[in-house]
Amino acid sequence: MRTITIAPKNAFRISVEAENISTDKFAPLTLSQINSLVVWQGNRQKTLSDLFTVEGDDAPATTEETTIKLIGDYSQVKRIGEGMTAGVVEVQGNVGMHAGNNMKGGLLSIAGNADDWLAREMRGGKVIVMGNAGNYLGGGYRGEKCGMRGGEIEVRGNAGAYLGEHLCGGSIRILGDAGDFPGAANQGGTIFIGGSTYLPGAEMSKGTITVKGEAKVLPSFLKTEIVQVDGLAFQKYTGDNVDNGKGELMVGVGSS
Amino acid sequence: MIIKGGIVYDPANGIYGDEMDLFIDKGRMVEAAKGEEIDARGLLVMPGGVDAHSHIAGKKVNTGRIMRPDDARIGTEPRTAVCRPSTGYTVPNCYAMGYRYARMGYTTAFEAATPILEARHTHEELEEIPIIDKGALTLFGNNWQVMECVRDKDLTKLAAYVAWGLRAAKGYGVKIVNPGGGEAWGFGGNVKSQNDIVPNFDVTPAEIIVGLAKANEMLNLPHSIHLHFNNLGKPGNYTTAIETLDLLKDLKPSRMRQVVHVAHMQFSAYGGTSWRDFESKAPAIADYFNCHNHATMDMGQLLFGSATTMTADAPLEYGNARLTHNKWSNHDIELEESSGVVPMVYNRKMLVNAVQWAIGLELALLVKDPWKVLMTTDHPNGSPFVNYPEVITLLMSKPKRDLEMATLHEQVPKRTTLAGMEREMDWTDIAIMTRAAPARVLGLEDKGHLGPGADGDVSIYDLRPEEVDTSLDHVLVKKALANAKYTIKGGVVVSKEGQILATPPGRTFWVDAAVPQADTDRLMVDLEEKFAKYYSIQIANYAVQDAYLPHAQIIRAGLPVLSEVA
Amino acid sequence: MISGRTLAQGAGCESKMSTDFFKAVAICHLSEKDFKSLGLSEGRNVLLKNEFGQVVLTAKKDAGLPDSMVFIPMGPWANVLVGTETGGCGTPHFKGLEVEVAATNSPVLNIRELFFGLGA
Amino acid sequence: MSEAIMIRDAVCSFCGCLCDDINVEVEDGKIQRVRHACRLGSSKIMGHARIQSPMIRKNGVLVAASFQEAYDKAAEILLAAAKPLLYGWASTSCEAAKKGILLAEEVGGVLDSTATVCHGPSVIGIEEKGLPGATLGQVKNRADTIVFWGCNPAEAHPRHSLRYSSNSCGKFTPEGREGRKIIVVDVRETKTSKNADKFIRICPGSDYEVISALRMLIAGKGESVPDEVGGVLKADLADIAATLKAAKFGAVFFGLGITHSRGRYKNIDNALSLVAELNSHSKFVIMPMRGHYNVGGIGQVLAWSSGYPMSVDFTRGGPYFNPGETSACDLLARRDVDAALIIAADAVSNFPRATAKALAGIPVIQIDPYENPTTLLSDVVIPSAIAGVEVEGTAYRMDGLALRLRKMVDCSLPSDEDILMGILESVHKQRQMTANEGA
Repeated sequence: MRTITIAPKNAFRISVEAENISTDKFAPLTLSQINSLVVWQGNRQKTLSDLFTVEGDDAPATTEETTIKLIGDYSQVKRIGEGMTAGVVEVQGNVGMHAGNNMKGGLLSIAGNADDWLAREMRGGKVIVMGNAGNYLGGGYRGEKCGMRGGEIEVRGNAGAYLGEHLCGGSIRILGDAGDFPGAANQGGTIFIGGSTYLPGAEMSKGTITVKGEAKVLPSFLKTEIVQVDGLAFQKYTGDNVDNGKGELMVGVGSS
Repeated sequence: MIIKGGIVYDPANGIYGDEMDLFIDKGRMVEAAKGEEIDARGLLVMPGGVDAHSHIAGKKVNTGRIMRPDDARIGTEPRTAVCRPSTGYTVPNCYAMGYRYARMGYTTAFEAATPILEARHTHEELEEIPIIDKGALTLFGNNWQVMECVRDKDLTKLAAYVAWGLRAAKGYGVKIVNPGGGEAWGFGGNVKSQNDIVPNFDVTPAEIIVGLAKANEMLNLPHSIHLHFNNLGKPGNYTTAIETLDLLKDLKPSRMRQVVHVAHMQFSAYGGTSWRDFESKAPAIADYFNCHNHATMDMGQLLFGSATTMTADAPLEYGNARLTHNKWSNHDIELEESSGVVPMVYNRKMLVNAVQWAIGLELALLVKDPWKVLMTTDHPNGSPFVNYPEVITLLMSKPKRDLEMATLHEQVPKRTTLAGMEREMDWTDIAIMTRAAPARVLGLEDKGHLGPGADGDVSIYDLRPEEVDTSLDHVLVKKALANAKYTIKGGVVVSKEGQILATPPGRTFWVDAAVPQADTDRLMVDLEEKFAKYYSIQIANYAVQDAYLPHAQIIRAGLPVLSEVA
Repeated sequence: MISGRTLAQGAGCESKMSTDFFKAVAICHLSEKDFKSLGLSEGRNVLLKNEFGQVVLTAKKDAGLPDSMVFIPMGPWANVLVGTETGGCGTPHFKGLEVEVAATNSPVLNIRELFFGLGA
Repeated sequence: MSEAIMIRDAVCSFCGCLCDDINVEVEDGKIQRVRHACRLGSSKIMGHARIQSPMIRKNGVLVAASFQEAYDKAAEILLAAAKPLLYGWASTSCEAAKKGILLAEEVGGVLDSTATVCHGPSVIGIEEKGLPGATLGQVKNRADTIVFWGCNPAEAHPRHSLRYSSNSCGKFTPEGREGRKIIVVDVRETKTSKNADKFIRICPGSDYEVISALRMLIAGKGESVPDEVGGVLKADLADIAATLKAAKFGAVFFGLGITHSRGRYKNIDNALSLVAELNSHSKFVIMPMRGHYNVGGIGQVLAWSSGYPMSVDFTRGGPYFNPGETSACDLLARRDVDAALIIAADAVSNFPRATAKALAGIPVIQIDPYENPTTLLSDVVIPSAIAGVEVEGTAYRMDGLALRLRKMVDCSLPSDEDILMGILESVHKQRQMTANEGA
């Protein structure tokens, strides 16, 4: 197992785009090659070593055997772990936008909070956030028909608005509250929200959304039966009937 | 400039693969010249490509961009010392259009559909497309003034209006799209045949088409009417196509060219009564073209993958959107037209798409005379224009077609005749379909050939026609066609091996047709009333100002011939 | 709280430093009932407060407003009460904000006073 | 005294209506009288107090400078920035926009328009569903049913109703207002709602639910719709649904009431679906009521230049677009820009207070004819001639129609286009100098 540890040299005022911080990119490279990978800060093209210290084993390894540890504040660093297929990226603090973009495998774990667009268009692998996640968690790009297609996301805190927009597969589990419109246009993914939310499942055609807390439900959902899951009572709805959707929405009983 | 030792295909001048030197001076082909030498020894040399039907500029195209950021992100190329940034695949930004045409060896492309009212926008975009020469066809088929003239059988007033409209739009020719259907769409309807009455206007699509064709010939316009049939895109529509063509067979062209050019024939060569029993009627259409000489067509080839459909046929687009449950933009233009935009993905395993793919190829291969068939994909309706090398290699290689066929829905051989087709086109056929014929069909005298006086637009490919087996080496051929070794535009090397070296602005062609003042005077009475009562802008602000065409190339037509006729 | 365009705001938006613009925009519309229950009279001011800021505006009766809703012409005074959050789509919430409203004797700040300390 | 000249059929450059029937009387190089324009247009064309000279801030105070000094200082600021924001563009010509995009590419900046604080959500909605629209004349000639949703044209677009919508007359609408049904949906009564046949008051932030309920009713699936949605009785919604379905030609105009409220682009997304579905029953179109006269134009120019209509990030050379990330308010709120050029817009007034505050911490270049709160915290101020009054150019109406703006009077100040070219040339010059020093 090869572990590479990265830390920012300074705090970033202007955000940094670092899609090269990924297990796939690091795996075949020596440390000095990793040091010279390109990152961008605004319109300035820089190398990784301009902005970060890089330490760890020098010898290349397979992607599966590569672990990247990110120490310090990455809340202004975007696109970490983009497209990774295996291995582990471990963020010990907060992470910026678009972490785990188009991720296909491996593990991305974030000890702090994640900014917007975490795991956009994810296809596989696993993402765990100990803190909160921003908007568009597991969403798609603007104008696309498909967001996340596979894999697993777990957020221990709260999530922002539009989580799982255009979800086409995979599962998202939020232990806290979720912002407005979770699972909009869901086409087959699974969402669990431990807390409360607002207008879940707008225009969903397939898939399941479970809300343990309270949820304002759209007038285009059809109330069906009360079901028991793990000893808890849920009101079941089907919808979104504006599009003759066949999605399932379950909301903890006791809410509106 | 001297282009040395190329194997030249210039069918308009009877040159079919001769080894020769070419000379360019002051942007034009000449008999002899000095200067920069380009080594083209043994390489394929043709005139710069000409695209006679492509949606490259205007409201529709920009609507496609605005509703498709998902498409824009696909083709992102950063700015360079020479180039502005590129984006998009089916709906590229203006810069990408110029660069991508030039890389393929194309130097001219015509926007296929512009309403007069929105022509200012079209010219803003055309001017922003670098390198290539351009023009825009003007929509007349659902125009109130046109329908009223046709209803009143006032042909001279109609001709005066066409001339006025072309001048107002700085347009090149007469485009007709689903005549009458666009007006009916103003209240959500359509016409079902060329003989239906257009609601509120008491004319039929057939009368509109014939009227505009006659006006077109009265005005001696360089291009013929350019027609998108009624019922386009619907099963069984081949009868509409043949019956409509038959309406025009006895008309005399005013120039040595067709009387009607049929846009994207593939979409109007459908048999069957529904999508279930949908089948190719390409043989019947090809038969008609083989037996008649008044019509030309462009293929409108469909390729698998992503496309963005955009057309003035708005009811068709509404149907597309409902059928595919996709995003839908519509845009009606007061007193003139309607239009729509719907993204599309064509799938080789979908029988309908696979049959459509085959129909385009059948048409091109079954029509015997390549001068009658232009190679297009109706960009970006059938596929984006960057895929022309795919279409060309499909036409040139039976093995390639067989490879493709093997991946399609298994019913394709039963619903089309493509499987049995042995014909493989040669470089002469291709040079005609992509250069000589589009120029002749459009009436562009200085395009599509390499004779003295022609524009100095030349494409040179890294292919040795005397060595390469275009049937077996289709992979190699496709690659070479995608990035010309040299593209020369007006005597300047604009692209070399895929790299853009220079971005001179292209010209915009438009046609100024003179008509008797008395006809215009009669016309203005009608128009002033229309602007006072119905248009949402003043007549003073209607016509495209000269400021929008800093590189205009005006082609004169009209009056002298009118008086001869009289 | 709702903010939006008005004729007077539009007519003045190219002379923002003028008193006309101040008069047109530094105002707060309230329903007749709210106006009365806050003990207001013409020319009196109200203090509006929420998590993002506070601003004093001249109170104005508006028969078209439902109770518990205030309307402020769009512009710098209304924007004191608007937060930076855009929900990930670029546009802040200029409408539908919760604010506390109370009558006040404090003066309405003019445009220079409003931005005092913000400038370079 | 020279003789008065009458300029006829000029285009008004105030709001997205772009009324093109304005007559202006000019005498002694000054505009004396404006005819046909509304109060907003007249006010703009008659003019206001102007910034007289370029200014550069020195020791905290703006002092007069030459144009060249201002261009050089602006170029210096932009070149020093790793991520400059070039914001505004709604109240200037497309010709200026083209130069602005070139400048943004050249300095590797982010270009955003005021759409980001008005119809930005509409753009995102259109990216989801497309826009079934029409030119305004189509509405004038055909519409028998018009819905104004969350907009108040009587105050924001005063001549809209007479020229294009509720009160206009056309070929199939000779009776004008008498022959039309007008529905207004809003959270409060407005001057527009007073002209309506039916006013539907909804609870703030409930647009999405109300539209979903309407979609259900229109599709004949009304049984499951609750008795009240968003403060509106089901019976009233059913009534509206029936009216919409019975229309021969319907038009929906929507404004900031729907884009600025909870749900934002999802509200538009849903309204676009509603209109698409209505077309299975009757002809229907929908269009945003664009505020600034050319906010549509910058969107068009940016789309054909970069592929995207707003919020375009050129920092890495290839355009990148993602409102919420590359949009002006977010970049400022996150302190993720280090310089700003504000042109033809007053960002300080129109952004949330805390967002505006971020501008105080970075160098700001202002290009504008008028002094406004943005001037108060600018480091370089460059006064410009007014497009559509003092300079020709192109603007796009709210329905996407391009019109040619006229020049009515002379102005000694340079146009926005000239100023941007001046800055661009200075950028090239300073780059060249740096390169020479390096060599």
